[in-house]
Amino acid sequence: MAFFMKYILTILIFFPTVAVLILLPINKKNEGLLRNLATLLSLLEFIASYYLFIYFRPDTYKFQFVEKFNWIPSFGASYFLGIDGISLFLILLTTLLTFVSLLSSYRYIKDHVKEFVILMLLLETFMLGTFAALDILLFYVFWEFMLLPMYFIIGMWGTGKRIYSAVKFFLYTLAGSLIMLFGLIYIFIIHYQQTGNFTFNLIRLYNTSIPVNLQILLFIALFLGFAIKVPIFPFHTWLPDAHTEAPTAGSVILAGVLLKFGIYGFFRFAIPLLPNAAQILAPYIVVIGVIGILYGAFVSIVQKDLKRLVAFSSVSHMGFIMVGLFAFTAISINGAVYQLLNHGVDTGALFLFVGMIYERMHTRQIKDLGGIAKKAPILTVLFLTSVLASVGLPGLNGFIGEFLILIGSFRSYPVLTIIGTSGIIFAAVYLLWMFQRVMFQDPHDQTAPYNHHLESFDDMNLREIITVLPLIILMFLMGFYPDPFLDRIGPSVLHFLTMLNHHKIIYNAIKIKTGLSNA
Amino acid sequence: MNNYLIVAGIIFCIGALGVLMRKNLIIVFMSLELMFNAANLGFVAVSNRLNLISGDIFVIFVMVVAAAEAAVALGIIVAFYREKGTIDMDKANELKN
Amino acid sequence: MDFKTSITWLIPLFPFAGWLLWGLFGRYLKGFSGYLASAFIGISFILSVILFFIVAYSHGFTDTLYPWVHAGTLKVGVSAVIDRLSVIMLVMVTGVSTLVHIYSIGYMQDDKGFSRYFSFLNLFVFSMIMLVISNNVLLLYVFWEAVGFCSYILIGFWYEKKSASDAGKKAFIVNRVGDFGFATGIFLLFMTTKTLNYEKIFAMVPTMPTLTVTVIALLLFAGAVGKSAQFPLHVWLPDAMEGPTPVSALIHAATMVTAGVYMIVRFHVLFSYSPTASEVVLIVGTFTAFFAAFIALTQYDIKRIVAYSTVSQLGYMFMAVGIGSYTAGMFHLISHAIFKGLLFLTAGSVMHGLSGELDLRKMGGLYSKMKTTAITFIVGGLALSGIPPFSGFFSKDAILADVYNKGYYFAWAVGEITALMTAFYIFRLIFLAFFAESKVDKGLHVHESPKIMTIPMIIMAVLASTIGFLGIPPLNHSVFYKFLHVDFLNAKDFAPIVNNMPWYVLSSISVAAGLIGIYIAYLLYIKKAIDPEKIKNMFKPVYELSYNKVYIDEIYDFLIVKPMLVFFGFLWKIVDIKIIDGAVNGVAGAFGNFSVKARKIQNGMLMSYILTLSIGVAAVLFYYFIR
Amino acid sequence: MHNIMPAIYGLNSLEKSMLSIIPEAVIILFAFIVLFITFFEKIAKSKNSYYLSLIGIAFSILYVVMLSGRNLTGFYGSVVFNGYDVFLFIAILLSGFLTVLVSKDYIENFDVPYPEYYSIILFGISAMMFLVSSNNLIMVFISLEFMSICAYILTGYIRGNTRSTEAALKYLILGTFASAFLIFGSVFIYAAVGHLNLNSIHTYLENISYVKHGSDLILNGISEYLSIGLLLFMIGLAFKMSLFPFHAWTPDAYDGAPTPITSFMATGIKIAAFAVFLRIYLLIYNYNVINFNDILWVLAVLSMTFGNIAAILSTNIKRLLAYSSIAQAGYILIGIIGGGFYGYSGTLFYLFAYIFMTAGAFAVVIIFENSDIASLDIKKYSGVGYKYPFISAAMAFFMLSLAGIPVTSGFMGKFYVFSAAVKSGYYWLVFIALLNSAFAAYYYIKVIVKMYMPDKEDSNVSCIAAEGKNYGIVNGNISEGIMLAIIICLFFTLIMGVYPQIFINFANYSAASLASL
Amino acid sequence: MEALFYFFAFIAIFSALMVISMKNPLTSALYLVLCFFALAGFYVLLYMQFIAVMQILVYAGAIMVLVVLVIMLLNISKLDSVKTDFHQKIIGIVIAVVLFAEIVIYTVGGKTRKPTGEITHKLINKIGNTQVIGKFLFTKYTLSFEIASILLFVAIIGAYLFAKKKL
Repeated sequence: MAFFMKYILTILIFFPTVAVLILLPINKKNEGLLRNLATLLSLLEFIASYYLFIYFRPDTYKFQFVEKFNWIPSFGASYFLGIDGISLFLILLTTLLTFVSLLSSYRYIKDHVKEFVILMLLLETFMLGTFAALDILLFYVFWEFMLLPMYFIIGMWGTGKRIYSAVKFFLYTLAGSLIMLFGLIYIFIIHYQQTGNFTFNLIRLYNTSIPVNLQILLFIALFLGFAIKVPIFPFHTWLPDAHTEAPTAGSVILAGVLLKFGIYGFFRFAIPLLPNAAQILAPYIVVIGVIGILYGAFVSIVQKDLKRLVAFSSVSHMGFIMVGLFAFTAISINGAVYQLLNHGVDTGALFLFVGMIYERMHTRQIKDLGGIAKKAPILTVLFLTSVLASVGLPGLNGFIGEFLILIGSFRSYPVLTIIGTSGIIFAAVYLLWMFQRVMFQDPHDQTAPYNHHLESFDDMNLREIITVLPLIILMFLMGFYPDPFLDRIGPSVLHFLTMLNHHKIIYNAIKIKTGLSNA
Repeated sequence: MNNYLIVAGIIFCIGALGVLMRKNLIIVFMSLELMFNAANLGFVAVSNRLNLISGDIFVIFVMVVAAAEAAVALGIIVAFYREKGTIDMDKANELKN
Repeated sequence: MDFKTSITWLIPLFPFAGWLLWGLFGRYLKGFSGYLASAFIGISFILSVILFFIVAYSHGFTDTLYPWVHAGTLKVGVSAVIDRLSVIMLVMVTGVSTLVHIYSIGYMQDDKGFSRYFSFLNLFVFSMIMLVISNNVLLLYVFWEAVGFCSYILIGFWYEKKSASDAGKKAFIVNRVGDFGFATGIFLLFMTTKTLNYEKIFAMVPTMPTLTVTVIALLLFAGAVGKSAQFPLHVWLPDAMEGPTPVSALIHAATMVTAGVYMIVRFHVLFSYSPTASEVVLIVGTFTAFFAAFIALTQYDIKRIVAYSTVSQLGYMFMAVGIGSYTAGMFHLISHAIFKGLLFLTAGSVMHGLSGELDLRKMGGLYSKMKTTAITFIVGGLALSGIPPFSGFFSKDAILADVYNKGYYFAWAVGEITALMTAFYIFRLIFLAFFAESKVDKGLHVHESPKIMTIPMIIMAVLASTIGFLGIPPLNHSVFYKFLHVDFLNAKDFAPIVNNMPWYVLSSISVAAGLIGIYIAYLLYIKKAIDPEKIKNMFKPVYELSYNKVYIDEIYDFLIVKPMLVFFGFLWKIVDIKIIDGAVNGVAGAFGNFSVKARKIQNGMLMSYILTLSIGVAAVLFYYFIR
Repeated sequence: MHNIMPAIYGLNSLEKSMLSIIPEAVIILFAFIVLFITFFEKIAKSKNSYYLSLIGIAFSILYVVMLSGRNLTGFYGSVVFNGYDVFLFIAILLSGFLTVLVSKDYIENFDVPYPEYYSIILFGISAMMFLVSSNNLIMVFISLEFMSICAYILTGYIRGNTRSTEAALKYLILGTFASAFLIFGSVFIYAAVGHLNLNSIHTYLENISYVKHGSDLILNGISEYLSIGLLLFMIGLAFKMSLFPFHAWTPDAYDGAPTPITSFMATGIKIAAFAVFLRIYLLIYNYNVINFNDILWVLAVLSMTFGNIAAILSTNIKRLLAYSSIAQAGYILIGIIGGGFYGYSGTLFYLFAYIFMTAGAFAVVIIFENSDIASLDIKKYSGVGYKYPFISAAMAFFMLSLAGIPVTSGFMGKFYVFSAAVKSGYYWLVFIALLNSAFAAYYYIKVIVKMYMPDKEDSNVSCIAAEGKNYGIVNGNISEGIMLAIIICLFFTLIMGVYPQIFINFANYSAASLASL
Repeated sequence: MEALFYFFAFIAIFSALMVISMKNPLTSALYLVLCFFALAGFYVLLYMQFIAVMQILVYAGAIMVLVVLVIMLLNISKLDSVKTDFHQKIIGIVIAVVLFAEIVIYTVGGKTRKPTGEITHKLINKIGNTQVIGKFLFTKYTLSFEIASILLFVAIIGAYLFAKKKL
């Protein structure tokens, strides 16, 4: 047990890889066994990751469960892991969503099951590694390799223009990552020039002082990498394609975890490494964020494809999170991180439901759907719950995040925040309208031919209920009782802001905004 | 002294021109030999000027290489001719893009 | 937790438990869930009454259940404020809810969504209770939205009907528009005061600049406009009548729509420090009162008429709070809740009897067939028209008197005219439905509603005729005023009384207006002294305007919805696909084109390879030249 | 007379000289042994030559390992043997080893003599090793030509195959043309410095007086000849490194040559050329007035951009890899431009990594050529991922490594050279290179797309249509040799991506000996 | 000496030009031989009689005979009238001219290193240049010499592989 606790992060990260090794010898014909075993192992992983939550100390901002070994001494790269309040929850989210999406794919994934579960588990390893890495090179290795399993998942089990989408997803994000790599290498070299030794240790690199002009250039480089991943308007066009064509499990992971990496990158890397540039550029980024909120919402309203609609809603939600993060107030950043988790849960659930509908109706065109509510009451209620969570209905999780973001950002950017707030109206418009058309609309309507799959539409079975139940419970839990989450996020956020404030050039300008001065 | 190098340069360029302009593989090959010879002339001239011998040694090796290359090149040209029935350079156009 | 805090938290607990129970296990309880739900709410009501007396005989208190959101400097708990204002609301909400629940058992008897109905009705009651007792703005906002959500669900209860689900969606979205303002107000409030707690906020209001207060107040008022269906966001309420009638009674007459008024009364300190904002409230209220009454004049759908009357009556309440007469506003709120609830219940009873028929033109002569319903309806109508001794008379008069005495003559005049119109349209309804000759389908078996429905109606009718007496002696001496005024001592008296017109003069005018209205309706529809058609033709444009609800929906559709959809379509089809994605694909395509060009270099010709190489040589040598 | 002659060797010194060329000598010995097999008709067709070659290379590696750590100079400074050579010898020998391993399956499909084939490969390997260790211009020239001639012969080895002959022809004409520039360049170098020995040139240049001329430092008097000589010399080497615009032979020769030889050209020849260029660059180019880095900068950018762009639309896997190798040459050059110990070490690391990813990819290509796919067209690869899971996965992995995705050696190598360039301030170069790698990924993953994500309409041209039927490998089974080659490549590609430190140490050791010259 | 230099230079350049401009490869070959002779003349002028002899033996004797043999063997006295790409020709000429200009400009402008070597032509004449070359070839450049031998050997194998019709 002591061993387990000491190397818990390593164990968590590489457990899925071990699981892959367990699965490899199994004959690919034996699909049932592969599925069940993979799901079981991912469940185990989730349970194991819960230990992190239990043993996490909420009273400190310091990285916990730290592990550090030399990796490439020549570059000063090390195998350096550790988590704080933010990565903690993202890791939990990852393990949960992997389990959920494996469970959700029983019906959808019919061929190449072995490849699918292996890729999913590999993906989990790399996602966890990215969240836990505190060494930039290690982070980058995990970060970029993560693209691959996802790329395969979209390309091999996707629908429609899957190859186009997969390639677009891969190349677009790769291009961003490489530009980001440029920035990271640059920072690494600057640190070398200042101190005379190579290191990729994030905590040491935080102390690099870089001239402001250079910081801005580097920030733009890092920004491109992370912004494409987020994705922020106008770098979002890979997202609707990838989401739309990916299989359900892929969409869930994509929306639930992969989109988090951009924000996480900003939080962990771009902003603390380049604090002054971040502060100088923050207003512009907030503007982009606000545009993203509205743009995503507007475009969602007119979507005809169910999945594409949800995908565009992600653009809108991510806009909120960007605004919250770059408003640089304790409240808004808390909100942004919280909303990050919420988005994972809500949108993940939305994609699950969309997937279930697609599996049954064999279409995602909104106009071809309708009348489902009558056939499947459980589906309706649960789907409605996640729609409302996404809308930001109070009592569910989405509200807390959005509210914190907006109330926090309002101090820094009142006008922009007000504009952004109008996004909550449009969120209601597109999601409720969608819900109405998909679930209620008269299937015998003249506008579209009657979808005969409706006849055999069955309500959610036990497996599906179990699939979504954790997410639904989380929606309520995080809405009614956010304290355990915010408690653990809080110290990290405060530390983050303190670090920012240590860089004195714009210290005075932002001191008032952050609310730290009177905290 | 420079005179020799200039002559060498001129012959070298004539060789290059030949390679550039001609399509008959044999003539192209002969142009290449011209280029090599231009270099040889340069070596001998420089070697003489600097009171050294290594340039002359170099020339001998260039000749060896030229001979070896001649053997291989003519072999390939013969093989090419056997396959295509011509020694027109432009007929070597199967591999492209 | 002592006794009173336990009671405080038990009151919302019952409906909450009800929601979960009927929601999860409703299908096993079958029809039983209706009785259980009513019982649960009944318990809440009894507890509320107990709490009422506790507060009435001691003093208010606050209590925190658990810390809720804690981020940075924002610390918000789930906490309650129990004072006279909230207990009155509690009693009203739970009381009306109990009656409506009981009524619903009969009304919804055969519906297959029976449990779902009670589940959400309980959730609504829970949300409303929490809204009333919440002690901070965030919690208020949460349940403010939550009641909106319940309204959405219950309006769209019969979701198979497109109009129903459309109406639900419309209600939610229009409310969101108002909430957008409300949320912004909260942000500004938090920015200025750094807290969301009522007491702390109110303590700071006097020190805040007036402009800030005004802006905050107006933003909060925007939320109230949405929730209480004031112009220009009133459009959702008439459509909301697609929901089951008891829902209309409970949510769209008695409780939720009054949340806006309640909120302003709750924030009276804020509003009283901003005369401008209050004036806006007054103007919006006055206009809405008149405007809605004007539309109600010509409608044929009985529920819609009652709905417009709700909008109109809420306008009165806003008039009251707009001039700082918070007690008067609250008084009208309470009495309106009862008589409007009554009107809706009876309208539901009519529908029940007519198998869902709502069109006035297909009714008539119902009095003989459903006496209880008719009589209770008339009681409600009289209360609405402000005929003594029914409650509406006292409460509406209190408002109009205050309006006059505080010097807002124009508003008063409009109020009186509206009163006349109100009396006219409600009696037009009564006459056409109950007394004019029958146009009911011959095949329809018209019957009185079962006891379980009529008893709540009778109780409410009794209340509607008696509750007004809380309002005597008139004006500032009434029981109600004295009871509630304690809570408003912090308010700034921004609109002092300038006239001292005796109450009976003003009352007489009001009563006269009401009677004239009734008389006109009588002339038109019973005596047939004047042909309604003639009048219709005489004022054709005005009639059309009223009949088509002043084309507000159409205007919104034309000015906002359609252009926006076009714009969004443009964003998607042009900006997203053509420009942004086009750029991305364009880059990819450009690389493809480059590739075609690059591969031309590799054309398979030895000649050109030699050429390429030579160009390279020449260029490299040239570099030395230009170095 | 005696004063002009070099000192006569003592026994010791001769021993030392011999010692310095033992690895090459072993290879040449085995080359002759293999060749003698031809005389015995009976065993000529058997696999003896194949095994003998492998044994020879193994022996050579053994000798290299045994000699490692020594610092030898032989034959009056004609050759040197030190850490740099150890590294590159091992690289070249491994490349040769892999070539021989993958050759057997391929070459047996054709009616050509085997012993000569293997023996020329061995000769080629020895030429490369001589090239790497050569320390005077004559040695450089002659071993370069030796290597080239072996390559010409091997390229055109498939007699009667028009593509093969054509490739050899093109390669030969262009190669000779480029050699002419190289040798003409050495005339000018010789004229400027009067030495052929690289170390002597280096010493001469180090001690020469510099004259201030405007803002430039000009070498006293000889700068013109030296510059033009170095430029022309560089062209000859750039041709072997296949840098744009001296790349033109690459796609055609790679395409037409027997696939194992393509692999050999892409790995061995390229490494040898880079190695010798790096040595000469460090010894001579650094001491000239012209900033050669400017030219190299442009060449690097052009090479990567051209290579990547041209590869985008390639459907022939060999041509695709050829274009990719042009681009890779550009990346490798960045390390040299970046310079410094870090940069050279990075270059060597990248070269080492490059061998395995390229050789591995070609090995897979050979297997596919021999299988029922029997084509070089990527379109035909549709769906092979499910049919040959292991090989396809290996191919995907090599492609990703070439694309520079992490967990592969390609990423580490790129990272290494790029950070070296950033360190020296070549920001734009690195930026362009990174953009290049971004869109280069397109064609690498195109291969993966075809293998794993077959289009519906592709199914009629691919083997996936025949899934279910028991399609075997047409020309016999996959031999252990080629599988071994793939496994070796996979192993190195993975290990260099995951735990590169040992290889970095090796490269550092090698770069240190290079720098200490 | 001067006169001889210009004479040889004229012959060399003229014959080189003829080599690349003759239609018939056989004529070109003959002009090439002429050119080689002119070069041999240069070598004699530079006191390198050994190289001059080698030039004649190896180039004019061996290589050219090989070329002529091939020409005869393939019986290609004339190339079939091939259409030459006009603008390619123009570009070719332009490039050649540029190259020419560059090389000549640099050659004229440059200086060699100051002569420091000890092997003056007097010394060579005294010892005999065959001996000098031989001494160097078999001491300092032994390795290159050995490699050259192997190179020739490989080239023979190569030529044999290519040229033989059937093995």
